[in-house]
Amino acid sequence: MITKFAKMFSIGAVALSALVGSARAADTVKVGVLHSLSGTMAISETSLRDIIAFTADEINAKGGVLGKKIELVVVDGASNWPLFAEKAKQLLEQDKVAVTFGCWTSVSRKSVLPVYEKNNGLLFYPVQYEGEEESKNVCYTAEAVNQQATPAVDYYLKEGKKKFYLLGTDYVYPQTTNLVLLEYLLSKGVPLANIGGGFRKDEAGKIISAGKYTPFSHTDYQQIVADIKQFAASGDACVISTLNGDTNVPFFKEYAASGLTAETCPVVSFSISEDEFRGLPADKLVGQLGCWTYFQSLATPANKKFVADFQAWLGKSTVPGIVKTGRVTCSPMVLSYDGVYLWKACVEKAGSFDVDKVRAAWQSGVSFEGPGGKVTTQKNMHLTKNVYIGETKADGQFKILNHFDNVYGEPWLKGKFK
Amino acid sequence: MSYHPLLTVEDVSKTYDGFKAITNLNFYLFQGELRTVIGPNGAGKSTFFDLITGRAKPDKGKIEFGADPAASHDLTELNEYEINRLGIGRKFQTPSVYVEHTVWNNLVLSLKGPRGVFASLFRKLSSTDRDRLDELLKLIRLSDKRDWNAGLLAHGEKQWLEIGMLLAQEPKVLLVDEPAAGMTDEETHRTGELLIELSGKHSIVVVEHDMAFVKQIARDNQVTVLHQGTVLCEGKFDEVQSNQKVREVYLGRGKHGTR
Amino acid sequence: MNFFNRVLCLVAFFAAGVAPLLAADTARQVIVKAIVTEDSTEKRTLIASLVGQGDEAIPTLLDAWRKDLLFFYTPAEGAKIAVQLVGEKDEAGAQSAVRVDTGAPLTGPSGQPRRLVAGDLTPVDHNSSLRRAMKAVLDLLDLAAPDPAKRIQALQTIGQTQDAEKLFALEARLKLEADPHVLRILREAIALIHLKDAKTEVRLAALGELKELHTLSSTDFLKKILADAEDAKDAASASAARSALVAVERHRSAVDFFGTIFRGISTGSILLVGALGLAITFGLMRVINMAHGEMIAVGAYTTYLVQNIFGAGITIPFFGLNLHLGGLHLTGSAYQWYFIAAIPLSFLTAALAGITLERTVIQFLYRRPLESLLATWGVSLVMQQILKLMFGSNNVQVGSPTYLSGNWTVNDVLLGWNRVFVIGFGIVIVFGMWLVLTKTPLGLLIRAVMQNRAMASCMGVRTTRVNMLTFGLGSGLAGLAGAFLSQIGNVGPTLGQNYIIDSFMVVVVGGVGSIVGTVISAFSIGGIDQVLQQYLPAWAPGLGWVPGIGSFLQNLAQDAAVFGKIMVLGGIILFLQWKPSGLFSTRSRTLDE
Amino acid sequence: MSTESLPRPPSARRLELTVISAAALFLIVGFPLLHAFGFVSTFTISLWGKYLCYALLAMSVNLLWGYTGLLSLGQALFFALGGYMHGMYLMRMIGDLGQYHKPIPDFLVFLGWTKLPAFWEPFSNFPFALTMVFLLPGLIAYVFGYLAFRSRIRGVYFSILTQALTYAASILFFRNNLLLGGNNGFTDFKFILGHSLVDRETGPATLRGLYIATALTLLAVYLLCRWLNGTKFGLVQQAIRDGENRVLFSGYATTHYKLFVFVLAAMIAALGGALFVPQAGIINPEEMKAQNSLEAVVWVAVGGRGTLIGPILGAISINLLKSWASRAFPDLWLIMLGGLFILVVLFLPGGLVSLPKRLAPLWKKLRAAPTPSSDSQPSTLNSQLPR
Repeated sequence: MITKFAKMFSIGAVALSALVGSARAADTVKVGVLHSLSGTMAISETSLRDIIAFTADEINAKGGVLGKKIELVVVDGASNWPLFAEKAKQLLEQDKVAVTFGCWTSVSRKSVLPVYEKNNGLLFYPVQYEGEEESKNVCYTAEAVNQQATPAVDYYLKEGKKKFYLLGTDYVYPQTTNLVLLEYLLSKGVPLANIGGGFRKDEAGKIISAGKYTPFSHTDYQQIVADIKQFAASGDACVISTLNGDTNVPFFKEYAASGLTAETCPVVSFSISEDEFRGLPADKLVGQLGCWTYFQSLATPANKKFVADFQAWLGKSTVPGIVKTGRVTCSPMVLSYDGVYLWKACVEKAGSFDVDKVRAAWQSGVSFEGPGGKVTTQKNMHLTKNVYIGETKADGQFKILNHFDNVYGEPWLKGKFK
Repeated sequence: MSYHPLLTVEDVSKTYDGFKAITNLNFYLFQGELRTVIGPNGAGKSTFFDLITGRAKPDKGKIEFGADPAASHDLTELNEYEINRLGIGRKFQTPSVYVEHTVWNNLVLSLKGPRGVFASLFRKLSSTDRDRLDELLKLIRLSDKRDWNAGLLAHGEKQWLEIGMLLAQEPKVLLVDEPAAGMTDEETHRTGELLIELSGKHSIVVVEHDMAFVKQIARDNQVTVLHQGTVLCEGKFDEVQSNQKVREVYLGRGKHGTR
Repeated sequence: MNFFNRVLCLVAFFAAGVAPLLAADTARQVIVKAIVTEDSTEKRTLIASLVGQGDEAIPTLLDAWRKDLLFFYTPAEGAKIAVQLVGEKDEAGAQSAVRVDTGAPLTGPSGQPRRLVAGDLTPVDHNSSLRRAMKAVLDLLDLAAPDPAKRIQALQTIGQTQDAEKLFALEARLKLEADPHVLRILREAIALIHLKDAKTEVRLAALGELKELHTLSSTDFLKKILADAEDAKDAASASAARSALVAVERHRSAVDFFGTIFRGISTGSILLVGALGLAITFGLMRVINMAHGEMIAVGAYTTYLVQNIFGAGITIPFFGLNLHLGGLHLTGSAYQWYFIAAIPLSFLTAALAGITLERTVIQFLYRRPLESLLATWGVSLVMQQILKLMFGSNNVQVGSPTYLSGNWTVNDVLLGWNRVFVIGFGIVIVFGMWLVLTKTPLGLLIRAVMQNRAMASCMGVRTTRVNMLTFGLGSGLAGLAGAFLSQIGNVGPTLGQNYIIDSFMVVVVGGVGSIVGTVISAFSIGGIDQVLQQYLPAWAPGLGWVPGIGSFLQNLAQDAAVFGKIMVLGGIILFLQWKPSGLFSTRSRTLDE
Repeated sequence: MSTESLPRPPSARRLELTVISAAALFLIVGFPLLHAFGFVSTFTISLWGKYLCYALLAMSVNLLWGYTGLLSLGQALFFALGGYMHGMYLMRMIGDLGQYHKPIPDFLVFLGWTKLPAFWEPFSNFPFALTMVFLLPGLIAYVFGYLAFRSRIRGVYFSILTQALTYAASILFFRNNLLLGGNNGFTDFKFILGHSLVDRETGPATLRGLYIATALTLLAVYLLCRWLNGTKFGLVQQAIRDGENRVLFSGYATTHYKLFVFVLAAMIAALGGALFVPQAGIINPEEMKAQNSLEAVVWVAVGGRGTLIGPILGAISINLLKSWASRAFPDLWLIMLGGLFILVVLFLPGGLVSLPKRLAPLWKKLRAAPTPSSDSQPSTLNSQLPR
């Protein structure tokens, strides 16, 4: 028995000493990176870890931030939400990072949010999200719903589409997006009968939201595609897809097999960027639409340089386990990249790493010329940025069809279009 | 014997995937009787016990327990443990004791008494119980091994322990499946003595291969011969032994008499 | 239609065709104008003006435009010229260039034909609205296309625009069309256009026609007519529209019904191919292999590798080493063979992985099923991570060969070729497995060892080898499943996790150790799942009566895909009340089964 | 009734008792004191609070698997259900401090609800929520267990079915239409029983209180299991593990015993989950995935199944390892963890607690000295594991 406990506590002691951490070097500033490097979300989030490592190297090569080199503290949230909260606490309370770049899913953000609010930390969140949130401890570099969904609907309406099928994975982002889109479509005079996917009613029987929702990792889209096929039979229909991650593959394989094409019934997907494209059958998606604040195919010199620099960095990177071939850049990556530079700009404007001062700098409006064009911080912690609508090509890139410049990031859209 | 049998098995059949294990079996056991059942392999002896103890349900037929016809129980409707609680104890062919428990605890688990969840949580052993257990330990000659794990016992000792467990239950009917298997001659003999001693107080059915043993315990009692799932004949050991049919199907095939 | 009308149409048709000619612009010139202009509306108008022109250049050029074969060429000496690249590429990748405006070869200063490289030029832009405009032009041409599918698409587009000007062309086609499917769509298109006719009797006749045709695509038009008629208190039209709608809905429910049956069979086949391997490893060997899903993933990744080897080759990083697999650089139909080649290979790699697993871990755990469950779960974690390290955590791209793309439509019921193939494949491997187990010496050994290991061993059977081969067979079947699932779903390191629970359910319901049971249970579960998916939303409103939580249940039932699955799982638990050992149990007389 | 089964001299028992009391004292009193005086950070204490919750989950798995032979892969479900029941109370306590500043939980607002659904109402009441922590998981365990045990589903079939149950429940809880937060689950808790969880001044004390409550609960469950072991119930329980049929033929309704253990284990797991939620700050359906159940089983296997202290040891050590390795080797830690499971199952079936005994001969050889007294072996159960 004694030996058992001795063992138990020796393990504990080792862990404790490891957790306390070593003394901080004076000429560096600690920056947390909190993404899932394992588990289901590693698919998407690993790329963001890579781009932040790249950005940090780029900034350090130019002398760092306020003369201090960025020292990254990378932790793995492992697609496990309590672990995200634990790691966030660790970053803030043990490592005392100046800022954290991290999270992908809404639930991971929601799980760490109380931690950041409690410790007055600063989290940069780079992935398109549902809005309906405005924390002073989060810098939302992400696309808000009005920087993605409503521009796409505008584009469709201009194209003469009359029927809209709403399809998504059952989580907050699609639910909220479709709720907003339902209001938006109705406000544009689209009748309820022309909105497909089903409706949700409250206790009084009033319609409160729309859309067809499938679970994460759903593999069977036969019935839904058959439903869409009937919905689109009379023409002028389109699909607005908020399907997440790997469910896109079975959906589009089924979609193509049913004979539906971008010309008969196009699909705009808000969760497929160039990075997701690497796992998708691109030949089946030709002509389908995407809507983001950045595309790799943007033909600006800034973007060309960014893409080339990133590829060169990948070539000589020593980050363990990094994938070096077939890499692309996409909107969440660029918004992470922009985020690091915006933080740097805010720190320099504030002349301090202090969170309150950095936040004040952010709220005063700071701009950065990123690969996707100019981004400007807003008082409500969001970003003003350009929105692009693109059409997918067989090589997994987007052909840009349309763009809306300097769209103000508005997190609170519900009820705006009534 | 004019009174009602304690155990009535009438016109019972059981098939496993087309294999007729028991066909139209009739069997009656009376109070205090010591019955020996013999039969070649596959004659349906184990299935017979399975049917009585509720391990298997008959396809048809009647199995009833109780000397009073007005208050008898239909065993086909009951579970294993319900049948056991009525007072039918079974000793398995291969010794089945709780190998991870001590000899003492094996007996404690078998001791007659309430079997419910809450009783097991809150009831304590009385001193009478302890005396009874000590007595049993002595009977099965395991007093000095009471704190051994049953798994560590020799094969014969396990057989004895199982008999002890059976006795601890104080059943009305004991179903004993090849008790002598794996015992020394001396032990076998002692087992026979014990069974004889027990008969009268209890009703006992013994399934056995060992003809010497059968001879020892059968004495004046009835012997039933099973063949292909049905009763071939019934009678005193000598009658059975001299029965022509029995000799053909069973004794005639193996070595005559004993193994 | 009376004679006068017909003449009018004829005039209109010709007017549409002749007008541009009068303006002296050839079709080629119009296209060049459309190419050059910046205004997208004008582009569309110009393209639309090509409707009905007989110029053969139209389909060629529009098709080339859509396929990115039109380019701007800016010669040193002047303004940019729109050109089309034609012919074979030479070594430098150059092709001969044809001027769009004249159709003549592009010449240099000295009159020699120029050859240009596509990559050096700016392709002429287009977008989906423009392509639709082009399509409208091509549709009329497509009316005579040899491919019936093309004719159907053209007719649908025309019908849905309800453009009376095209009626003449359609009616002309009516006399020629022989294909019954195309004829149906053709009649529908004509009827749809007639719905806009000013005359009531024409509209009523069209409604009658639509009722007879009961095409799904007419639904929205009928609903609109019905609404309009009701607004206008036009009882005759309303009732005709209503009865046409009833006919359509009746047809729709038939389509849904047969579609559900097909989808049920296809879902069942997928469950079956996923579960067959388990039916061997779990059913026969009683080994709970939690890494079964990863065996499926191994098969899927093998398909991915074979696809790349047939193509451009692939480099796999693995613990710092870079393993390079050269590509065969096959193209065309030779490349399409990759999937056929991948099938046996995915079986072999997964079987090999299975045998390795059996030798290193499972052979020590045959008597400890619960612990084999834990150890193989550990294996599954390790394998997932290794796959991640080798192929990255992203999903990889596995394309469908042409013979598995597209579908076969029977009376509006869609039968996807990939699904049809999986069904066929399921039948083939069940049959194959039956052959192996019953007609081969290996099968005999497998059954002997699985029934009584000790006895078989005494009889001189090398049980360790049979165990190894049986486990290899089970894993190989999982690999095959992986190859097929790559055609339907995504291929990623955690792919197997999506199928493992379903597979276990199928085997448990079918009765452990019974192949027939596995087949029946797979199709039953698949069928019930699809029926619930299809009909739950329709039944959902019926839940409204439940006091307090009526709307809550209604909303929940809307999520048919999930609710159906939950009901299936609940059903399985109840089913096992009735038959605790599954559909087809092999009854055992031994004590602890 | 005492089993009198373990022939252990009083000295060994006293030693064991001393060690356990010392450890318990340190965990319940010492550790919080260190925190109160600032030697241990709030992060560490709430981390250990979580570990102890996991230990409760492991205890429940062990009660089923280690002692009764029922490998349930559904314990994560009960853990999560307990968490959800308590979470509903915590959500109500947020009041209007959420993102929307509405009196109903945020996720209901974004789903378009304007008033609280009826079934949420009573959860504002802590005693009610606490009752539900036990009641709902207990009820589900009862119904499922009744159906499963009645039809004699056992062994791996039971494992597979419990896994399916967990899976079904998790996909149900992922639905936003269930009105329990969908994928996001519950988060952003502010108060528990009037004490702030997030306040910079009083928050640490609340977390310390939660930690102490968890440690006390763990001690209570430990004592409960210890007591159970000593009763005849404990004997029947282990007899079922080793040969259920024999128990049936001894007249015990094994179904009732199994059902009792299953419900009890569900409630213990639920209690662990209820304590977990305020300390982790989130509960979502991921928590009830079958993988989590499997992981808990592995903690027990690594610690030592069928022992009282093994599951606690296993849960804490594996989670410490996870916390450390997921940071030190983000790409390799899953391989390490998986490899560890395989090795433990293959080579150390008795788990960590059997290590001293395993190593004893080696130790003897090395030191050529007497063994650290053979009577210190915990019990025969540890050394001889059943299949």
